[in-house]
Amino acid sequence: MALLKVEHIYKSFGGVKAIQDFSIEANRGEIHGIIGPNGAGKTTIFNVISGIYPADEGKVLLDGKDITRMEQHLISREGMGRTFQNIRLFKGLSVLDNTMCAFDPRSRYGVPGSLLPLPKRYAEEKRGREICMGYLKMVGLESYAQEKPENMSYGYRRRLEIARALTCEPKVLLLDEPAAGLNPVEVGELTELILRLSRELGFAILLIEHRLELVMNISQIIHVQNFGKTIASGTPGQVRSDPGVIEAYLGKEEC
Amino acid sequence: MQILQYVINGIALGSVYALISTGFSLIFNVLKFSNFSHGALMTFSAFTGYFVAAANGWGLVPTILAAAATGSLVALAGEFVAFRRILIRNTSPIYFFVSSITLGTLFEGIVVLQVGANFYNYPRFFGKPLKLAGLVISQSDIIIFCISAFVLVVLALVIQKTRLGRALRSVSFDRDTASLMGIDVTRSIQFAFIISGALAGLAGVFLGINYTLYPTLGSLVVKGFIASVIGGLGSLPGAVIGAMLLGIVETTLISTIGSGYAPVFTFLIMLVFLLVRPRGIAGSNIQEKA
Amino acid sequence: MAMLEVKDLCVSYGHVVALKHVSIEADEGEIYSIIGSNGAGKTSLLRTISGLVKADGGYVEFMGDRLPAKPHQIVRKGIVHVPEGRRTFSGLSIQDNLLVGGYLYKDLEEDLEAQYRRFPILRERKHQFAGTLSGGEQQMLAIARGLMSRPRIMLLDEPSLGLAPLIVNQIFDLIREIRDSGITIFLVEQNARKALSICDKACVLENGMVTVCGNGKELLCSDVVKKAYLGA
Amino acid sequence: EGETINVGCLQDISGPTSSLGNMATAGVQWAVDEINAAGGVNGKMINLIVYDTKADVTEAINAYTRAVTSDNVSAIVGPPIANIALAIAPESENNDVQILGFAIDSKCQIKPDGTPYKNMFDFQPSAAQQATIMAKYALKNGFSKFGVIYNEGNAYSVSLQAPFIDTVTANGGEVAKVVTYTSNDKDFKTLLQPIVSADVDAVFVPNYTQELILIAQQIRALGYEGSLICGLDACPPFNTLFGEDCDGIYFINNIDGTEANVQAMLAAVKEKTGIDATNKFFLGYDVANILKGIFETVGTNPVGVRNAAEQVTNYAGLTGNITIDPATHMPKGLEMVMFTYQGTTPVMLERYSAE
Amino acid sequence: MTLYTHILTQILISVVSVAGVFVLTGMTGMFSLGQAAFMAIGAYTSGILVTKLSAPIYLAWPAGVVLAVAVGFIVGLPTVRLRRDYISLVTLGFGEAITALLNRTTALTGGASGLTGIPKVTTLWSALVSAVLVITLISLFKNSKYGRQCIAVRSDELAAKSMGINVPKVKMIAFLISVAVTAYGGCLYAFYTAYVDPSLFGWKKSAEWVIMVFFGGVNSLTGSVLSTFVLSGLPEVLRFLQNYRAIIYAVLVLLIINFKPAGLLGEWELTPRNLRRIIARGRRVQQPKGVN
Ligand SMILES: Nc1ncnc2c1ncn2[C@@H]1O[C@H](COP(=O)(O)OP(=O)(O)OP(=O)(O)O)[C@@H](O)[C@H]1O
Ligand SMILES: Nc1ncnc2c1ncn2[C@@H]1O[C@H](COP(=O)(O)OP(=O)(O)OP(=O)(O)O)[C@@H](O)[C@H]1O
Ligand SMILES: [Mg+2]
Ligand SMILES: [Mg+2]
Repeated sequence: MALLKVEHIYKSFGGVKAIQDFSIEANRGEIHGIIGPNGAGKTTIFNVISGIYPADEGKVLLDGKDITRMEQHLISREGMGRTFQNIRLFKGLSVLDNTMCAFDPRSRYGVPGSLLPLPKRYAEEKRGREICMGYLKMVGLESYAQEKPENMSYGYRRRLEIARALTCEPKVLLLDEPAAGLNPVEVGELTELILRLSRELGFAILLIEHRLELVMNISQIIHVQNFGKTIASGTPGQVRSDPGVIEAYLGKEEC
Repeated sequence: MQILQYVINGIALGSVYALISTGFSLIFNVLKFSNFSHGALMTFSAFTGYFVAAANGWGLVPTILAAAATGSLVALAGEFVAFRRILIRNTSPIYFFVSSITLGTLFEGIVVLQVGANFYNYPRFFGKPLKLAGLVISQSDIIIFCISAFVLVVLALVIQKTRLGRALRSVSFDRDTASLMGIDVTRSIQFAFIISGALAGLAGVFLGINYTLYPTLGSLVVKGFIASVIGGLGSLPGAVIGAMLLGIVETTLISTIGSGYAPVFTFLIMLVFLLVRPRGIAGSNIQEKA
Repeated sequence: MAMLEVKDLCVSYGHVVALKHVSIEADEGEIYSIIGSNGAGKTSLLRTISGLVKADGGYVEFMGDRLPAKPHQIVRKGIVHVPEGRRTFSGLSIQDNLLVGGYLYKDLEEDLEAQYRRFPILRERKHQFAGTLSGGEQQMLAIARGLMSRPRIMLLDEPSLGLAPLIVNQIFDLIREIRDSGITIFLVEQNARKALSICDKACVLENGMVTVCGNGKELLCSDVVKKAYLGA
Repeated sequence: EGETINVGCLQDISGPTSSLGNMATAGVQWAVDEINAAGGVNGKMINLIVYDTKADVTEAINAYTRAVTSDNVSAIVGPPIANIALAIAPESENNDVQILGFAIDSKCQIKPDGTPYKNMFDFQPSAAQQATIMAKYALKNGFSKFGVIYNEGNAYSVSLQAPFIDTVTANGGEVAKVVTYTSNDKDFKTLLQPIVSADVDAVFVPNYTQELILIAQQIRALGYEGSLICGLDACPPFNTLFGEDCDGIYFINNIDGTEANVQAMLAAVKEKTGIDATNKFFLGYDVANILKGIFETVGTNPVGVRNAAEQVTNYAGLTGNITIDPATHMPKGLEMVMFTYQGTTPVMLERYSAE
Repeated sequence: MTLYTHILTQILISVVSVAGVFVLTGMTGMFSLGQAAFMAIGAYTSGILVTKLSAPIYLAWPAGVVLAVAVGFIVGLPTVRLRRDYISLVTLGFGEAITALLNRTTALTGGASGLTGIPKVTTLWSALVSAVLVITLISLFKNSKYGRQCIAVRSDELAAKSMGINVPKVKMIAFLISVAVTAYGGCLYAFYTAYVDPSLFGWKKSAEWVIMVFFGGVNSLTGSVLSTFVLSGLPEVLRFLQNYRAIIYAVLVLLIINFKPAGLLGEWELTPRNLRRIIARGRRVQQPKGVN
């Protein structure tokens, strides 16, 4: 049974057919790339999978469970972590607290616990902090734990987004252009990071990316979207030499 | 016949609310905050209109002009003392809330200081009400209706079609970026305040004509708020439709269940409305895109 | 005389220092590329030039004159900034976004037409709200909007961010084309290889300081740059 | 022990009812000036301390506490507004300082158990008495079918309507339509419509002046040509504020402007301060003088002051002959004066007592 | 009782209500203009139970709080799903509705003449204990996971949802806690002044509380408490200025907004630990300056 199974989803906005018949199956430890021209509907796929938009048609199964019509926060709790193309961090919270927020839904104390000084609560807070610091360390932000994200540069904020998504302890991680705004060296580091995450944490990763050096190096399978449709899917090598993909997306020139 | 009369009364009431809610919505539209000082501004300019023009025996038009001019100027001053720095700092909405409420207190305080807490009555500007086939329509209601219709149309045209209007709208989304387009953000905001102030003055005078002038006259602005929620926050056509609807609903409620429970039912209607159609009547709903 | 001269610029946000004594100059009609890692201060430099951020020290001169203080006055001089992260007016239609871009001018028919020709997707969607465009579409809109104000200098902050490779190439072609039409360009790019290969001059910003300066080809071959920014 | 007697004057100096409060304060001040000019009370000067309640209950309690705990006043000339008096009443049980006011709602003076609050007094006819006077007068003068419109958000308005309706129905009249509104209402046309359609002889309008003006204007706009019967609030300066002829508007007053000593006072006040004194001025003036008499006979001991206040009998004030009923702390059988307008000139009709 | 204990008691009662508003406005960024109406529900319910049904206080007060929370739940239901601007306007309508109801139901509430005969139970000490208790509870809440989530929701609802935060629930919890606390403040108030009338609970009162929260520093509970003392005490101190009071008050708040935008304390809390830190360092903790 695949960890994430997306079956024939459709989504349109008014006249814009953003997704037409998209399917994917991703297993533990796999990294799937999704590429395609701008406006092809890649982000929309993520938005549908993570429950921001309801799908017009089709089904999304996470670890065998139908999550198509579930509420967004429940989908996340089922094990769906994501980052945003336009960074969306929580202003007013420190870097650590940003990640803590993603841990909180799993933290095991309720309203009484949050109003009273129960030992349980402190234990849980401590556990959460340790977990979060672990993820921050993973993305290299451990020394920025008390910083304000709005004071950080673009690249650091991207990393924080990843750390926050990891804190959701996802089974499936959706990364929407994580390398945007990184320089090639940093992209190299990110490549390492994603590979390590995939190895150590063993989730399935869906990766939208325009930086081919990243996506081509780490994906097992790449799906190419154009005008909402999947025009090709296969190994990086296959995709790269597909004439349709070259015409629609890659262009003649090598990157 | 009775029912028709109630509808007429409702529309008359709605036109006053519309004048209030358009001025309020304009600022909401541009700056995305509820300007709670709008009410006190209405009072302030209505009183100025009274003392500058009406009390000297001048007619309706000079009174309106004086009030509108005062409204604009005072709104401009208000923008400077209460909002300028917050706008520059790009801070959270609570600042606007606090600033505008405080500014309202200030305006009201000044009015009380100058005129005491007494109430005043504008001279009769209008003749006897018109009687038409058993229906009674007061002349001031007709004039108010025409003026609010006119103002709305002009305003909508300016906002939608002109260069200035576009600039205003872009400022309403992202001030920094708007300034990168060569727009003088401060000017644009001042412009919005001037217009909204003039509307406040106009509304103030008509409220005064209908309901006498007193320092807390501005609390009628609450009706404008409710109207703009019903119509869709920040939408100018919505503000007018909402106001008319509120006027008619209120008169209907008053004539059926009486005035006592009317606010309760108005509230319940608003609640149901928000459940069924959260964006209001004319509010657009852009689905947020991640 | 240089067209734009940045002299000894210092910028800080509260206690965070973003730029330390940065001096650079660019001549008319050239592409000046700025590279550097995350947080180096590239964006801060552009934001200071365009007036969004006040400098603590130093100044910027345009054609020998100090720039005015406010962003909208600076735009009038012909310096336009296409900001990082697109910043399109989400609730305005594409057409309105473009028209706002040309706010300073009355007669925009031709400019509009030119942008639509350049980015046909924008014409197709001209009544769609900008906020609902895809990331890349928004990026195109942002650049087109910048061009609407008929600039003499364009500050481009990561214009290829989030664009498909095909479009990235087009954008770099476009940048060259814009340069050839006489507009000076300040280009901040993470795609350092591309940026250096099309630029005339370049500098490297590290921790708010200029460490290396030179023409594009030189930097492209420099070992330091190669190691740190090209990932070779 | 000191050379002066502190007297508090707790009034709405600002806020919507401030015209009443200011007028009452002016009356008290006038009396105090007279008393001090004449050598004070047993040689001691009266020091009047004015407290602004801002027509706000919380403010009023603060001001009251300040008066009794920190300024050590010997008595307070109290608020003219029922809600304020109601708020202070329970608080006043904790000490012995007397509050001599003119809140006509009997709840201000009488506890729910029927006994009076020990320190609360009223020196003008109670709401029930005033309403009865108006009802009886109206019936006597040939009105029989009434409409009533009152503000249910205002204690004064509420306290007048019930006794009026009771008196009318008990004496063979008919109340055809009763409508209520709230303080937020400004547009009365829809409310008034049924009253106008009911074709009544007169409409009872026990409301504050400002609302009265709106109601009068709007009911006339609806084509109503019958009479309006109003309380104290249609007293001048209503006529100048109304802006139209006030024919057909009836009201009661504490004073009779045709009486010689009232006229003399009006003229003196006008000359010295430029104010056109109204009934609240005279109420304040009378209470201050009653207080002076009490101080002169029993001194400033609060308990003594209370006993003396309960014993006030036949005090001949400008607002009538005042006799306090110890069981209610309100006057017995005090007369009021019925008025109407001709054009904008008030015309006195007759003196009238509820009994 | 002296004037000072009287004023202090009143301020402490306000502190309770302002602490309630802090949860809503300070933490979650929602403004309620009907908060005073919830205070009214607490005050009237407990007052009526005691005066009309002779219920004991230990039942009447909780009943007031519970009823307010129940009503709050109904009001909150549609609002927590909406954009934040709406809550202020919805609660405004709610406040009007409550005032109208109180005026209407004369038999029960005394209508416009107010509810009289409430026993005077609240003392300086009970007000003090209540205030301390409420502040402790809320500061615990602020530092709990819900406190964090409130801020996350304030900053970006969509991202919060994607991180598994149940946004309407978090908003509702914050709203109900603030309603409960304010309603409790209402009980304290009613049993202190022994008299309540509907005019006490208008939207101006709610707005005043929001201003107090802001004045102290949007994210600082101790700041809110401090500013309640300053701003409630101020009118008393300025009593001699009569009509100028309102103006001075307004000017003061505007000055703070313009020149000390983060409020008195900003996001800083006046905790013993922080205090010790200052003393140790011998200087104030620095607020980062506002940018551009
Ligand atoms: N909420 C919405 N309303 C209307 N149209 C939308 C909405 N969301 C997306 N679209 C449209 O759907 C199409 C697909 O958008 P999407 O963001 O998925 O593209 P993308 O593949 O992620 O592109 P990019 O690589 O540029 O980010 C676009 O044309 C966009 O304009
Ligand atoms: N608004 C701000 N407040 C405080 N600090 C800021 C702010 N903006 C930027 N900084 C800080 O200034 C420094 C320079 O940031 P800048 O955004 O200029 O970097 P950059 O070179 O553009 O990085 P990137 O490539 O990631 O976009 C960083 O340390 C950043 O944390
Ligand atoms: Mg995308
Ligand atoms: Mg940058």
